[in-house]
Amino acid sequence: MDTQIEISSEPLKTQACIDWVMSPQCGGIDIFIGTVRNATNGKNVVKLEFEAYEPMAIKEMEKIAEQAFKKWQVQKILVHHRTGILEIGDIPVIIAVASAHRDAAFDACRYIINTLKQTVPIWKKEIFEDGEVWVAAHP
Amino acid sequence: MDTQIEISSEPLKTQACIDWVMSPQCGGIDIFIGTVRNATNGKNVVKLEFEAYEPMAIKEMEKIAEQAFKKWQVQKILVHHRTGILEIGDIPVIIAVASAHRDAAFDACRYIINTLKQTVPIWKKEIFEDGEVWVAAHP
Amino acid sequence: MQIKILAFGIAKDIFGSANINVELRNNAKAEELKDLLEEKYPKLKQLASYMLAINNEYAQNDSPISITDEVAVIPPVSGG
Amino acid sequence: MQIKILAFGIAKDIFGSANINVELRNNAKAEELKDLLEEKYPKLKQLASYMLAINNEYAQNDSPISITDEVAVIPPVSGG
Repeated sequence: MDTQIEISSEPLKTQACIDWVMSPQCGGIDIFIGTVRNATNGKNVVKLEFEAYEPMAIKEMEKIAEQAFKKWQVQKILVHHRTGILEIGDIPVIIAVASAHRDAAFDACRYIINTLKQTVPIWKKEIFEDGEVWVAAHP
Repeated sequence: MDTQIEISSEPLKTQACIDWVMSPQCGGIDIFIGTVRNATNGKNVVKLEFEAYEPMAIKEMEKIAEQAFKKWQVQKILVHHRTGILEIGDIPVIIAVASAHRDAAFDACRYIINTLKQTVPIWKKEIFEDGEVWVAAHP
Repeated sequence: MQIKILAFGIAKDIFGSANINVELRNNAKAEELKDLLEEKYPKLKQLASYMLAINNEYAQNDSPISITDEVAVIPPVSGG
Repeated sequence: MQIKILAFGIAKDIFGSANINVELRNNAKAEELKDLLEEKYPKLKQLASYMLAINNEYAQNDSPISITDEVAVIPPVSGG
């Protein structure tokens, strides 16, 4: 199980993530890159703020990677998440999965981002011109 | 429909592909990167050679992108395929799809690589220490 | 026993602080802490949901809390 | 009419060249060209499958071929 899991307030480095995940045993890499959109539900977003409960978030991300290794024949998993203030176009999350055959990489990558959004203690605040809101906090 | 479709004998540039596909309207990017594995069916691969019927290959890739735009709410599609001699770890193909919501990007990216492998006139020759073979040519 | 509770996201706004101290009986269960917090901070009940974490693991209602535990309030997550 | 046929992948190896010329009756259909090629190059019949392309589009058996068309033999593809 070869994983690289990080939370950082520095800009995420796409190329370095891809370089880490590539290996001569792997024929396919699937990468998900989240980016900050300029709008949500038709409302203009000025910026986002991400806050993490870091030690627990790392632990939960490790659990997700472990589950993915059990479910699929994948060789390398990278999860990088950013914290702090992000502008439009910035990258809050990069997930990269390498496997010998591409189906496993696609399935695992999608599983990891879906599960991360459900279980990992990280919170996103959307900042609009006229206010701000913690996403998903209220029904 | 915003597409960038290229066939080239030069090394593919991952970061440039990602930069092209990113946009402020998009919240998710899915990227598939094919890489040359060191083995196939347990046999050591020394290198690969890719040959394309270029004008038809471009046309078929454009058709696949059009189908993806019809099937899913995606905003940008990039398909780059390399030709010529590739060494272990080199990248024969990059597919990148950007969309407002990630499910569409995942679905479209996977559809594009699966369909490309079925319909686009590009051929791969595996070169072993003791011979070579055009992949999939014989039953 | 006095327990320090970490707060994140909207819970931090509700508490007005990144952490608060609460007085809890020895070996109390997570559920008792939730009741106590909701009484003191009724806005917690307006959240879509929230969990407690004990030592970086999601807690069940009957998870016991001891004085050395790191306890946190986890409002609905929204990472990625 | 004389038609130039482009060949790729293993078809190039079978023909021993990246293109060959064949003599075909005017307005022949793709199927006739396939029969003719298979007679001249029996190894084509050992392929998992193969298609003809006319002007960069996959041809059907009844697609007509005219002298100005670009015709190619497309063995099983294996890109990606």
